[in-house]
Order: sequence, then C-alpha cells, then structure tokens
Amino acid sequence: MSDAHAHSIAFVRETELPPAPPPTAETGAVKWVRENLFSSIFNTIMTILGLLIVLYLLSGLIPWIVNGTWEGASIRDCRETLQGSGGGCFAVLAERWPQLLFGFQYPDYLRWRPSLAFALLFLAVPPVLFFKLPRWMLVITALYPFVAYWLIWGGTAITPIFALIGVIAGYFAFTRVERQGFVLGLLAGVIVAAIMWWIGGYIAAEEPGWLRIEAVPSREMGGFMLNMILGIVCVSLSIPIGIVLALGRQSRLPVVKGFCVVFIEFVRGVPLITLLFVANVVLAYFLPPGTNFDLIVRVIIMITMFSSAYIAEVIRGGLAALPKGQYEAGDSLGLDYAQSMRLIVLPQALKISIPGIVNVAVGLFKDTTLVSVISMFDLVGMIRGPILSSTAWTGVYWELWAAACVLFFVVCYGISQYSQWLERQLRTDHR
Amino acid sequence: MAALDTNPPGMIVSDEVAIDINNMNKWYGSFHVLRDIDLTVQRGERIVICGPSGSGKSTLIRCINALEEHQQGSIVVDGTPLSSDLKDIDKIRSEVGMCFQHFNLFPHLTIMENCTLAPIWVRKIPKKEAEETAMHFLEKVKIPEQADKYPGQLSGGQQQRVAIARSLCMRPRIMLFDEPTSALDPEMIKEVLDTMIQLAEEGMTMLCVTHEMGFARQVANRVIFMDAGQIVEQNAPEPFFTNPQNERTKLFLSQILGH
Amino acid sequence: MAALDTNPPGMIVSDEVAIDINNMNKWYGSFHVLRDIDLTVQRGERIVICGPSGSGKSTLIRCINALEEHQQGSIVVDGTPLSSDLKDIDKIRSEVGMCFQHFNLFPHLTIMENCTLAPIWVRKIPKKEAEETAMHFLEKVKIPEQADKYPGQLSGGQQQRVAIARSLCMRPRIMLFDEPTSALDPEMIKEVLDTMIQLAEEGMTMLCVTHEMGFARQVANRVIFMDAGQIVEQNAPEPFFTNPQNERTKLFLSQILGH
Amino acid sequence: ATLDDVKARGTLNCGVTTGVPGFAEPDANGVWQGFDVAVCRAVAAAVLGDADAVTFVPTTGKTRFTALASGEIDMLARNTTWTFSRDTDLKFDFVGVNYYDGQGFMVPADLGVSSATELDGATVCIQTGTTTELNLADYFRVNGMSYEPVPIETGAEAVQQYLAGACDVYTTDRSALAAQRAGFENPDDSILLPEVVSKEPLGPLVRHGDSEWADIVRWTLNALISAEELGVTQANVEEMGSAAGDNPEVNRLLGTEGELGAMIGLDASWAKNAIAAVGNYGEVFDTNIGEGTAIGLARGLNAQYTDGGLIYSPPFR
Amino acid sequence: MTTMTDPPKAEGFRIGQLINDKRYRSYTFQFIALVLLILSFGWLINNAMNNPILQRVGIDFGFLSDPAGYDINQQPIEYTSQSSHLRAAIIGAINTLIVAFLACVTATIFGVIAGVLRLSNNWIISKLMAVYVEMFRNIPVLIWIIIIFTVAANTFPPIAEFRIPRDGSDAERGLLFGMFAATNQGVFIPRLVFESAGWLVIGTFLASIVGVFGLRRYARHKLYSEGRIVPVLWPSIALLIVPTVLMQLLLGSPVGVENPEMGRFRFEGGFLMRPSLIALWFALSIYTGAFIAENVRAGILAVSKGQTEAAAALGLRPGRVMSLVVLPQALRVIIPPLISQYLNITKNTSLAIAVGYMDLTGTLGGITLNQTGRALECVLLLMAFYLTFSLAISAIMNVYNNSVALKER
Ligand SMILES: Nc1ncnc2c1ncn2[C@@H]1O[C@H](COP(=O)(O)OP(=O)(O)OP(=O)(O)O)[C@@H](O)[C@H]1O
Ligand SMILES: Nc1ncnc2c1ncn2[C@@H]1O[C@H](COP(=O)(O)OP(=O)(O)OP(=O)(O)O)[C@@H](O)[C@H]1O
Ligand SMILES: [Mg+2]
Ligand SMILES: [Mg+2]
Repeated sequence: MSDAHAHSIAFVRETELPPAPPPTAETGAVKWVRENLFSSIFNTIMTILGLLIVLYLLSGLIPWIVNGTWEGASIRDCRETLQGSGGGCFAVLAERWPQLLFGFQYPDYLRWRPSLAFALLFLAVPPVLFFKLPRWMLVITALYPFVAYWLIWGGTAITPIFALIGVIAGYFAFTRVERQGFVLGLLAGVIVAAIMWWIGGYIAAEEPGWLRIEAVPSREMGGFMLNMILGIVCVSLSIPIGIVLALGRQSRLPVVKGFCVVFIEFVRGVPLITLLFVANVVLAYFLPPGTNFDLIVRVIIMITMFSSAYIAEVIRGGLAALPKGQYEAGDSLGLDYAQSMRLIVLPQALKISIPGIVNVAVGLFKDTTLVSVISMFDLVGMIRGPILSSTAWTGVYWELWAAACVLFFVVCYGISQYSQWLERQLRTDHR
Repeated sequence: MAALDTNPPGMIVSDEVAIDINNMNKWYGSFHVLRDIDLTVQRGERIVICGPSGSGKSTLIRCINALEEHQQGSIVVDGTPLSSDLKDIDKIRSEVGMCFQHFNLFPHLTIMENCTLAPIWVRKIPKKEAEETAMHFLEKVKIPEQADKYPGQLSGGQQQRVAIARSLCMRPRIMLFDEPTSALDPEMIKEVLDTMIQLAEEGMTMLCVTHEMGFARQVANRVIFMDAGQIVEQNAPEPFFTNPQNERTKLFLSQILGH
Repeated sequence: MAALDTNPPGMIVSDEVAIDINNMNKWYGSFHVLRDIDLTVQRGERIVICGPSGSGKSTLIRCINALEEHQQGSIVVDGTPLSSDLKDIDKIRSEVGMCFQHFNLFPHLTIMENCTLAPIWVRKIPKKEAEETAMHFLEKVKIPEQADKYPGQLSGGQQQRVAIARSLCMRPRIMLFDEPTSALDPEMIKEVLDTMIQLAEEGMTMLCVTHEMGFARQVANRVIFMDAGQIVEQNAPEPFFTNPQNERTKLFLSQILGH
Repeated sequence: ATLDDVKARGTLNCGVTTGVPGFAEPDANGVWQGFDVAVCRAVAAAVLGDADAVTFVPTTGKTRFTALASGEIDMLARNTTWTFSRDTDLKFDFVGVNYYDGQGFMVPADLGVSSATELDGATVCIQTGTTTELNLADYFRVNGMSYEPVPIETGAEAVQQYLAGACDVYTTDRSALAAQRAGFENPDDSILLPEVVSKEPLGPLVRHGDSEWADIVRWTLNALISAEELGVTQANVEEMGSAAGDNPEVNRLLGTEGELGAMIGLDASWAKNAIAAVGNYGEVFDTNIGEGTAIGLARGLNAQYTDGGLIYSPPFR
Repeated sequence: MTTMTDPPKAEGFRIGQLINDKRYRSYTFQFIALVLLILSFGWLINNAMNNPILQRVGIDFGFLSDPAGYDINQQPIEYTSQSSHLRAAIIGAINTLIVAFLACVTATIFGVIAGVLRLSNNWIISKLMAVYVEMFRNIPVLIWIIIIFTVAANTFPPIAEFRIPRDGSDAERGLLFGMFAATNQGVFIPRLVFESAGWLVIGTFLASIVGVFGLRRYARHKLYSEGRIVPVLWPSIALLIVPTVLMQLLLGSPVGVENPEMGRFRFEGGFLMRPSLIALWFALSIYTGAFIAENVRAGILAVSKGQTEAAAALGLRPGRVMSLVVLPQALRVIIPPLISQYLNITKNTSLAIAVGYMDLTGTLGGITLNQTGRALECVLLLMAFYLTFSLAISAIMNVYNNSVALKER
C-alpha cells in the first residue's frame, strides 16, 4: 500500500489493522525495573543508595522490634530479659500505656468514659467531613459536644442538658426573629440561650445529684487525651472566631478591619510558646482578682486565639476565591449583608476552605505538645515528666518516643490524607 | 419624552415613568465614567444599550440597581429616589431584577433553591408559595424539569434562563440585562433571546445591554448608543441601524455588523 | 511524485521529501495508538490531518518532533533519521517548529523574550540579531506593538499568533500545528487562520491537525483522515470532502459538517 | 482570706514540682508522694481535717511564683530556696524550712576528680530555673575557673545527659543528687564531691499579706517538728491526743489543753490531725527520703537540734 | 430628553439614618465597635491595675540593667555572668537568629533535594522521599527536637574516649584530620583566627565572589552579543579559590586555623557546635524540609507539561528547559510559601527551651524570667522581638510578591 500512495495521494484503507501487542522489550516487570530503577547510570546509583538506606534502617529496626520484650516492671527487668539482644524494652508501654493515653491523674476506673467519648467521635465527625452522608447525621455532630463533655468531665447531666437546651432555644429564637433582621435575631438568640443557661446553672446548683456521674476536674486531664481535647476544642472554637475575623478583615469599616488585621498579624507573628507563657504567667493579671481559671482553660483561650488567626487567613483565601458576581447577585436580589453572607458567601467560601482548615487543624494538633513546656502533662509532658523521671524507667527513651510518634503519625497522617482526598474531590466536584 | 411611534406591534408602552435619570455623573476615583446621563424610561418600554467596551454601559445599569453609587444627579426608580437610605435601596432592588453576563447563579444551591432564596428571605413569602412561583417561572423559561439539579450541571444557556427565572421570582417591575448572551456559545444564544423576547412581549420594562442587533431590531423601542460615558445617540431601532447620525455610532455599527 | 493538480494557486510543492514515515508503530503501555503509519510529505506540501478524538493525531505529530518516542518503524525528517541520538533530535527540532493548542507561551517572559529565547540559546544568535528577526516575524503576524507585553496581557488569538512567530524565529523548514484554533473564541479563529494561510502561501511545509474545514479547503494539498491509530483515507481536499470513500470518513464528515 | 477560701472550696491547692523522686512525685497510681507532698497533706489535715483534700498543682521553675501570686495555689511546697529577694521583692512569705540543703556536684568516679576546685574547664549540667545557676556562676567566678554550662529543663533529662557522658558534672541540690544517684544502674560509678557551694534552705511559702494563713502553714510545719521532738508519732498521736497527758507542751500541741487551735482559727485537734495524717517530721523524712528508702539521705543538718542538726521549732505556748 | 430638574435637596438629619442610611450606618457600627473595643481593653487594663500583685510589684524594666548572674554557653558577643540581663537577652536574640539562619539554609537544601527527588522516575527514591516527607510532617517538631537531642547524646562517641588517660598513654580516639571531633558534648571544628593582614585575604575572597557574579554577567553578555557560550562553572570555582589562596601564601598565612586541642576535660580552642544547637538546627531543618519539599514539588508541578514540551519543541536541551523555563516559573510559586516556612522556623526556634539552647526564649523568657520573676515584662519583650522580626520578613515578602507577579490582563 505504501507504494500505492507514494505516487497518487488518494488512499483508502480497505482492511482494518488489528491492535498488535507491543514488542516484548516494552512490557512486563523487566521493562518496569529498567525504566523505574536502572534507566541511567545516575539512576542506578540512586537505586543502590536507596536500597542501602532501606536495608540499614531495617537492620536497626527489625531486631529492636522483634527481640523486644513486653513484660517487666522496670528497666532492670527489661535488661535481665533482653540480655543485650538489642531488643526494645516495650514493657514500659505495657505498664504505662493508660498513663500515656489519659495522664496519671485521671481515675483509672473512669477511663472508659473518655474512651467512649473518643469512640463516639468517629460517629460525630464524619457528617462534617463527608458531604455525601445524609444530612440528618449532623444532629449527632451537634449533640456530640454535650455528650462528650459530660462523659469526660462528669458531674450532673443537668449542666450539659441545659447547655444544649439553651443552644436549641437560642437557635429557635434566632430563626424566629432573624427575618426581622440578623442582629436582632442574634440578640434574641443570645438572650434566650443565656436565660436557659442561667436556669440550668440554678437547677444544677440546687440538684447537683441528678443523673450524676463522678466529676473529674480539668487539671486531671493528661496524656494523649489532653492533646486530643485541646486540639478538638480549640479548632472547633476557633472556626467561628476565624470566620468573624476573616469577615472583619474584608470589611470596609476601618475600625473593624484595623482591629482584625492587627489581631491576626500579631498572633501570627509570635510563636505559640510565648502565647502559652502568657496563659501561664501573665493572663492572671488581666482577669478580675479572684477569678481562677484552670490552667487548661487559659491554655484553651490562648490556643484558640492562635488558631483562629490562622483559620481566619485560610477563610479569607476562600472568600477571595469566590467570584465577585456572587456578592453582586446577592445584592441585586435584595439580600442584606447578613443574609448574603450566611446564605450565599459563607457556605461556598467555607467549602473551599475546608482543606486549608484541616491543615491548620493538623498543625495545631501537633502544636498542642507545646503545653508540656508549661508543666502540663500531655503525651510529651507525661513522657518527659513522670515516666522518664520515675526510678523504674529512667533510661528508656526510644520506646516511649516511638510510641508518641506512632500515635501522632496515625492521627495526623489520617487527617492529612483526608484533606488531600477532599481537595481532589472539590476539584472535580461540579457543584 | 413621549412614547415612540415605532413600537413593535403587541407591545404596550404606558405613560407612567419607570426610571428617571437626571444629570447623573459618576467617577471611579478620578476617572469620570458616566457623564451627565439623562434618561427616562416609560413603563413597558424596552431599551437596548450598546457601545464600545469600556463606554460605561454596565456601570449605568448597575447604578440603577444601586450596585454602584453615583455621585451626582438623581435616579428615580418607580417613584423612589435612589439615596443612600437603605430602605429606599431595598425597595428599589425588590422592584428591579437583574441578569448578569456570567449568570452568577449560586452553585451550592439547587435551581429551585436559587429561585426561592430571595422570595423567602427578602419578600418573606412562605416556602411553599415561593416554590410554586418558582416552578411557574421555570416553566416559563422552559426548564421545569431541571429544578432539582445544581447550576453546575446545566449548560450555559440553561443557566442564563434560570438566572432570568430567579429574577422574575421576585416579581420585579423592571428587568436589567447586562450582556446576557455574551458568555454563551452561539447555539445557546437563541434560547436565551427567545426567553427575553417572550418577556418583552408580556410588557416587562426592560433595559438591556447587548450587541445582538437582531434582538434589538425585534423588541426594542429605543436603542441607546454610549461612548466614553455619554449617551451619544438614541433612536428607534430602524432609523438607528439604517441611518445613524453620529460619526462614532457609524464607526461602531460598521464594526459590529461587519464582523 | 508529481505536483498535485489540485494545488491552490501560488503554492509550490517540490520533489524533495521533507518527512518520510515508514511503517511506524507506537504503543502507550500495551495500548496500540499508532498502527503502521506510512506517510511521505514533500517539501512545500501542506497537509491537514483530521479524525475523531483519540484517534492518534496529536501523537503522530508529536512523534515527528520526538516529543514522543515511537517503538517501531522509521521517521526521517529532512534526511535525518529520528533515533534516540540526542544530536539527531536536536537537529530535527531545530528544523521543525510546532504550535500547540494551548499556545504554551512562557508567561514569565515578554513576547520579545519568548521569541528570542530559543534563537539565542539554541542557535546562538546574538541578541540584537535575534530581536530583529523576532520583530520581523511579529510584524508578519501583525502584533509588533505587543513585543514588550507579557503573554497574560494578550488575547487568545494574539497569543497563538505569538506562538507561531516564536516558532518561525527558529527559521524552521517544517511547521507542525496541533489544533491551533480549538482553544480560541470564534472572533479570534480568523486572525490565526489568516496568519497560517499567509504562511502556507509562502511555501512553508505544514502539517496541521485541525477541524477547520474552510482552512483545509483553502490551503491543503492533502487531507488525511485518521481513526483508531490508522490512516484511513487521504486525498486532495475537494474529492475528500465531496466524495469520501471510507464509511468512517463519511460518518465523521457528516458529523462535523452538519454541526 | 485564704483560709476562708480553702474552707469554702473544701480542698487545698498546693503547688509542687513536676517530679523529684522522694520530694514530690506521682506514683504509678497517680497518687502524689514525697517529702514536700507531706507538708501539703499536713496542712490540709490541719485545716480541713482530711489529708486527701489536696489538689496538687505541678509547677515548673518558671511558673511556680506566678501560680502562687495569682492565687492559683494557696501554698507552694516545692523545694524552693528561701532567698532575700524572693521574700521581699517577689512579695512572698517563707514560713519555715523543712529541708536544709546545699548545692553539690556529682561526677563519674572515673573522671578522677575529688574536689570541685579541680573542675576548671569541665562541662556542667544544670537544671535551669533555680538558684543553682547563679550559685554555679558565682562559685566558678570566685575560684577563677571556667566551665561550659549545659542548661537542662528537667531533672530526668539532666540525668540522662549526665549518664550519657554529655556532661562531666551534674550539679543541683545535694538531696536531689543523692536521690537521683540512687536510681542509677550503677550508683557507685558516680561520686558526690565534698564541696557544698551554697546554702539552700528549702521551705514552703505563701503569698505576702495574709499573715493568718502564713501562720497556719508555719505552725503546721512546726507542729510536725515539735512532734518529733516531743515523741509524738503517727502511731501514738491518737492515744496521746485523746486525753491530757503529763507533758503540758504535748497537751497544748494536741489540743487537750489551752486554746492554741482557736488562736489560729482552726479546730483544737488541728495538729493532731496533721500528725495523724503524715506522721511527725522524723517519720516523714524516714518514709520518703531517709536512709531506709531508695533515696537514702542521712539526717545530717536536718536532724533535730537536740541531735546536732538545725531542725528547731519555736515552742508551742 | 427630559427637562433638567434639580437633584433632590438633602433633607435634615434624622436619627433613623444612623441605622438606615449607608452613609451614617458605617459610622454607627464603627462607633459601636470602637466603644466595645475600648470597653474590653479598659476592662483588661483595669483588672491589671487593680491586681494586687501588679500593684505591689509594678511594671518596671529596670531589672534589665541588673547583673544577670548566670552563664551562657554560646556567646556570639562578649558576656560574663556579671553582664546585664539586657546583654543576656541580646545574646539570646543573636543565638535565635543564628540557629534560624542555619536552619533556613539547610531546610531549603533538604526540601529542594527531597522535593525534586520525589518527582524522580526512580521508584525507590521517590517512595523513600514520600516516606521522609510524611514521617516528618505528621509528627510534632517538639518530639523531633527531643528525639534528635537524645540521639546526639547517645550515638556520638563519648568525649571520654578522646581524653588522654591519666597515665599519659594515647587516647582511644583522635581528631579526624587533626581538626574535627564529633563527641557527645558537641562537634569540635577548627576556628579561623585572623592576624591584622587577614582582612586582606577576606577582602580578596569577597572580591572573588563579586568576580563570580561579574563573570556570569560577562558570559551572558557574550552570549547575547556574539552568540558564544562562555563556560562558567569551572572558572567560577577557580576564581573563588585561586586568588584567596595566593593572597594567603603571599602575605605569609595571615589567616590561621585554630584546631581544637584536648584539655583536661574537653577540647579547648577551635569552635564548638553544641548538641543543643545541633539538635535544634537539624530537627528544624529536617522537619521544615519536609514541608518545603512539598512546596517545591507543587511549584514544579504547577508549571504545566506544555511549557516543558514547548521549550523542548524549540530545541532547548533539558538542562536549559529547567533553568530558563521551568525554574523561573516554579520559583514564583515556591517562594511565598518558602518565606512563610522561614517564618515558621524562626518561630519554632523558641522550642530551644526543650533542649537548653540559649536563644531568646531560653535567656530572656527562661532564666531571666525565672530569676527576676518579671513575667509580664519578659513576655512582652519576647513577643515584641518575634513580632518585629516576622513583620519585617512579611513586608519584604510582599514587596517580592508584587515584583514577580505575572502580568495579567
Ligand atoms: N470598579 C472599578 N474601578 C475603576 N474603574 C472601573 C471599575 N469598573 C469599571 N471601571 C472602568 O469604567 C469604565 C466603564 O466600565 P463598564 O464596565 O461600565 O464598561 P462597559 O461599557 O460595560 O464595557 P464592556 O462592554 O467591556 O462590558 C471602564 O473604563 C472600566 O475600566
Ligand atoms: N501519555 C499517554 N499515555 C497513555 N495514553 C495516552 C497518552 N497520550 C495519549 N494517550 C492515548 O492515546 C490515544 C491518542 O491520543 P491523541 O492525543 O493522539 O489523540 P487525538 O487524535 O489528538 O485526540 P484529540 O482530538 O482529542 O486531541 C488516546 O486514546 C489517548 O487516550
Ligand atoms: Mg460591561
Ligand atoms: Mg490531540
């Protein structure tokens, strides 16, 4: 046929060519290895280097794990069992595991409560994270904080129940009045909620025994639980504050905008540790004499401030990514500022911002370890303080730090994989 | 100004004034975008505005809707003077519907929700009723079956028709269009223009920035040509296209009709 | 091979062979994308390639430029056989210019820098001279005044013309075009096609993947229809469009011409 | 006033360290144990009648003073050295001394050093945030020696560095040195140098300005000390306190005679409760840090004055 | 046209306008916001003024001029325990900047290498890099700092092995090349000592650096004017080394090297990199490197494949494609997040406190705060320092961003 068309250009194919398999050198494992590992001299060297590194790491790790012992009451027992075989002394984990998770003060017979609370987390969080789940599941999310609070801190159930009733009543008042105007609605909501809380506080004081489970004060929280509590509470609290700050920073009112800019830039400009120092050694001066916040509450205040500034920046990005036409369409339909923010702008901006918020959350969660510097016994604080200084376990670091690494890695890696999945999802999502 | 004698048949222009713009001036910073605009629109009139890019057409239309503030002169819409009083602005916006070049549908809401949002929140109409109205207008723009989809799932032409329906749901007495077809593929332009023609035939007061000359010929009572922030020429469509007076108009028409 | 009798006037096809593809096969993994391609292009010939999406048109063109490797058969460009020898590839690439669907201008360089980058670094032409050449070609594509702007500041049509000028600055003897107009708005298509027609009239050897049938009619010596990795039909434009032989060609033409 | 607050609250907030073996340290069940902890418990027993009504607030060198000043804790029983500036400038009241300590040095035996004066050029691990840093600087400067300070945040990490050989010398209070050495795998590989470079009287402290509260803490401590002197022990306090005996001072102490309790606003049995809860000073010492424990400290300066030590309580009269 | 009418006259001011009129409404809101703000600040300040402790102690920065009383191991400027707290703070600040600078440099190197290698088509290498990035990104930096500090103390050979035994026999280990020693008390390296003529050598070296830039300019000029490519790499290296060495020889070695030498307990002389510095430096660079790697990867991926192809189609060689087309574009994407990573490093240096590195948080916010009890003053100064530094960097970053922003229509 090539002959044919070389001299007259008209050519029509009569027979179909079937697809042929590629030449053998182009398929199979051989090709994969050649292309992926040994495609050039440089690549070959890199491959060998990489293999050596992997081998070196494994040769150190595997005996440590395989020969390790999980039994014993002190490092001396470990030394006896191991007889210098290079294994790890994982007995410390076996013995101190509850302390690593819950701190040394949380009553041991109550540990099922925080465990349950964190198990419930797996029910409460997905409805927020995965849009495809049915909307009614958000009810679980909404109930969760109150249940979790009750489980972890204990005390009479009246407190969380009335807190919940207050929120619900406030919400209803808000929706009733909102048509009259957003500010009025907000005011009505806050007033109704405050009234309910006040009644709740009154009843709780009168009836402290009603549906009471044993109360655990905040300062007894510790271990990985403390990291989780700080992380979750601070991120949840900082999202609404972050939204307000982000809106404020976009505002045309110089006073509001100025305040938000100064706040955000200030908080982002200083290390978290200095803010924790403030919580620890300075904040007390600025509260009315006699108020005595727990350290944990003060720390929550400061970390919330910290993360809300970062979240505000993320949300600002989301707001900026929204086409101006959306604002204008809202205006031209006659929606006022609060309505167009609530109904049009924020739902979209927040959705865009979720991956960014998740990233801030992961960073913040990691940063909760800094509280160990101000004598709180989170996971790191537990290891550096009571466990390493106890006479039984002086000298076992690797096992403890490895456990800490694993705990953090599992949580953070999980979340960051989620945020990457979400980013892909949002990119392809047409809606 | 009296109603024009060149009314296309079947369209009624009353004597009532819908929009009255007087000596209006607007600046962006020190840039004078609108200069001494005088324009009176009768109820039922359909006006097409054209002009080169940057001549201030969009700005004029957006001033009427208070999306932009003007700095001098007065705009009176349906008897309500446009001032900085929010109540007046709200009143005017609920009288005036607007369609944008890029539709600006709310992508996170279904078509139905897009259409009922403003009636429910601004007009405080019960949801049920709002949905009935919305369905009515969606039928009018011929896409009732898409009510539960999201804007992203519709073609451009369908989206623009939804945008029109959304405006109509507020039962406006005046509709403003800012290049409603310029972001659309040619096949879709027609379906949108058809919807607009139908609207015109029902007597809606319309101000439309567009370069679709066929449309202008068919429905407009008046064509206004703007350049450099000024109204340079206005006339009924036939004389406007066949016999433009001003040099700039001639140049402009030769460009867009030739191309 | 003799010059075609269907040559549009003013275009010369010589007897020299510019590109000779023989029995060429290519696989992506185990997917056989080009099957037994045989194609000889004379110097001065202008070939239009069309075919349904995924039929391997882009792949074919990119193989000629060594942007993709083929696995079987031979490609000889201007006497240089395409091997994995880097020198040969360099030689071929400096003979062959290419324009992409999405222009792929370098956004961090001005138009002038875009056009002089390769001449300076590859051809080692002094900057001054390179700029003169660039200006010459920019004038040819009718945008000399944009030389100091950045690509982002130009319209799509202008950008594609710059892309053509950029290729021409390397003084290629063969130009490849991969759907040069399909990312453009309708108004801009014409300006790009005009530039290409002008190029064709000057006798440039051209291979062009496009669905612009008007263009094919006007300048092509030959139209090639590809499907499923094979050349299914080729002919001079007139007979090709008016009297396609193969079933699939007919189907394809009915689709794109009807639409 | 602090007393009223404590009574209203029902618990005593007592600041302790984040963990020094023998002095204050949570055990495997999370219950605080130690020499300083006993002082807290004694005060709680005296004031509230319940030695367990204590909330222990772990503090670091940095946070302890603010915690006390801000009212987060009612008293601080955390091996804190009584110094002039802390008493005056920082506005605290030290109520007494429960342990006379001094800063010492620990070195590996094979370093071949037998006196601190031979340490010129050595690397010294110090726990930051205490007076030891200042003492160390002064000591080396006065003796014209140089050294490389390695500041470490916690005792545990300092020991870790010392054992790894990352510093040649570890300096802190001798009591802590002894306590930590006791936990080493090979305690004999390290020696304590004879020099004591500072006076470190450690004692509980309270906020300035609430003298009533200071009195309560001061005299609770003194009650423990007097109890040892007078032979009152945890075992016999119930019996001795049930009825007036023949020693009038014991009677006054245990509330069977006189009105001492009422004078400081407490029950008559305040001291009895305190002693019953933790034992007398000697017992507290012996159970937590004495020679019978892993810490193994001799009484030394901390013996009663009658035994040649410095522990001395003013009379209960 | 309609007849001209006067614009409606402005009516008198009504109270309702405060809420309903766009012009006044913003003032109303701002006024309310301002009042709220002043009230809440007033409340805080009032609390502070009424705070019994603050009332007694007062706010007083006088302590800064008192003698600090403690020693600092890493002293970039002269300092004794008799120097003032202020001087201690300055030393801390310099130490902060030192470790921040070092960490920024190495983090960039780690990040760029890991980011580029992660895109490599070598499966093992790209997976290894992915493991590195995920490992370090997902575990708190504080844990890394402590782990690396522990590793440093336990894996470097004990300094005792370098000591000359008291019987005078040879030490177990000697200096590497007679110059370096890595011990668990730190890494000892030689130090440069200058005689007076030493400045000439330094000057020559600086001049060579300028010369290298000159050479690059010249090469570019040659290419542009004559189309000749002048080799740059080897001449640059030669230019950097030869004149300096010549000068050194000519002037009779005015720049000397002081090698560490074993003293009674440890090496004396030379320069000591302490374990705390090493741990902090290394931990921060490897942790931040993981983040930078992601930025680099994203930056390179952000340059579309079309750019590479277009450049290749023009005949540019892969190396040139990288340097002329891909990198200039990728850098615009990479640099802004890179700078914020630098800011993060600077802020994270405050974790020095966990390993006893004497940075500003260790001196001013640590020992000084402890010894003086002036918490409020110390924390304020601490924040002011970090804030000034961050704001200065972000200001520079904004200028940069504006200058490289791609021109759009
Ligand atoms: N927000 C703004 N700030 C400053 N100048 C603006 C703004 N919006 C528009 N302009 C300028 O005002 C002029 C008029 O803009 P307008 O959008 O009204 O033109 P147009 O006639 O609608 O043009 P087009 O046909 O391109 O839409 C233009 O020169 C434009 O650059
Ligand atoms: N890098 C690649 N790896 C694997 N398959 C590929 C790759 N590039 C293209 N293909 C496949 O090869 C086939 C031919 O692709 P090609 O881009 O050449 O088609 P085309 O004819 O240019 O189509 P279009 O008109 O859409 O541009 C398609 O099925 C495509 O999916
Ligand atoms: Mg416009
Ligand atoms: Mg293609």
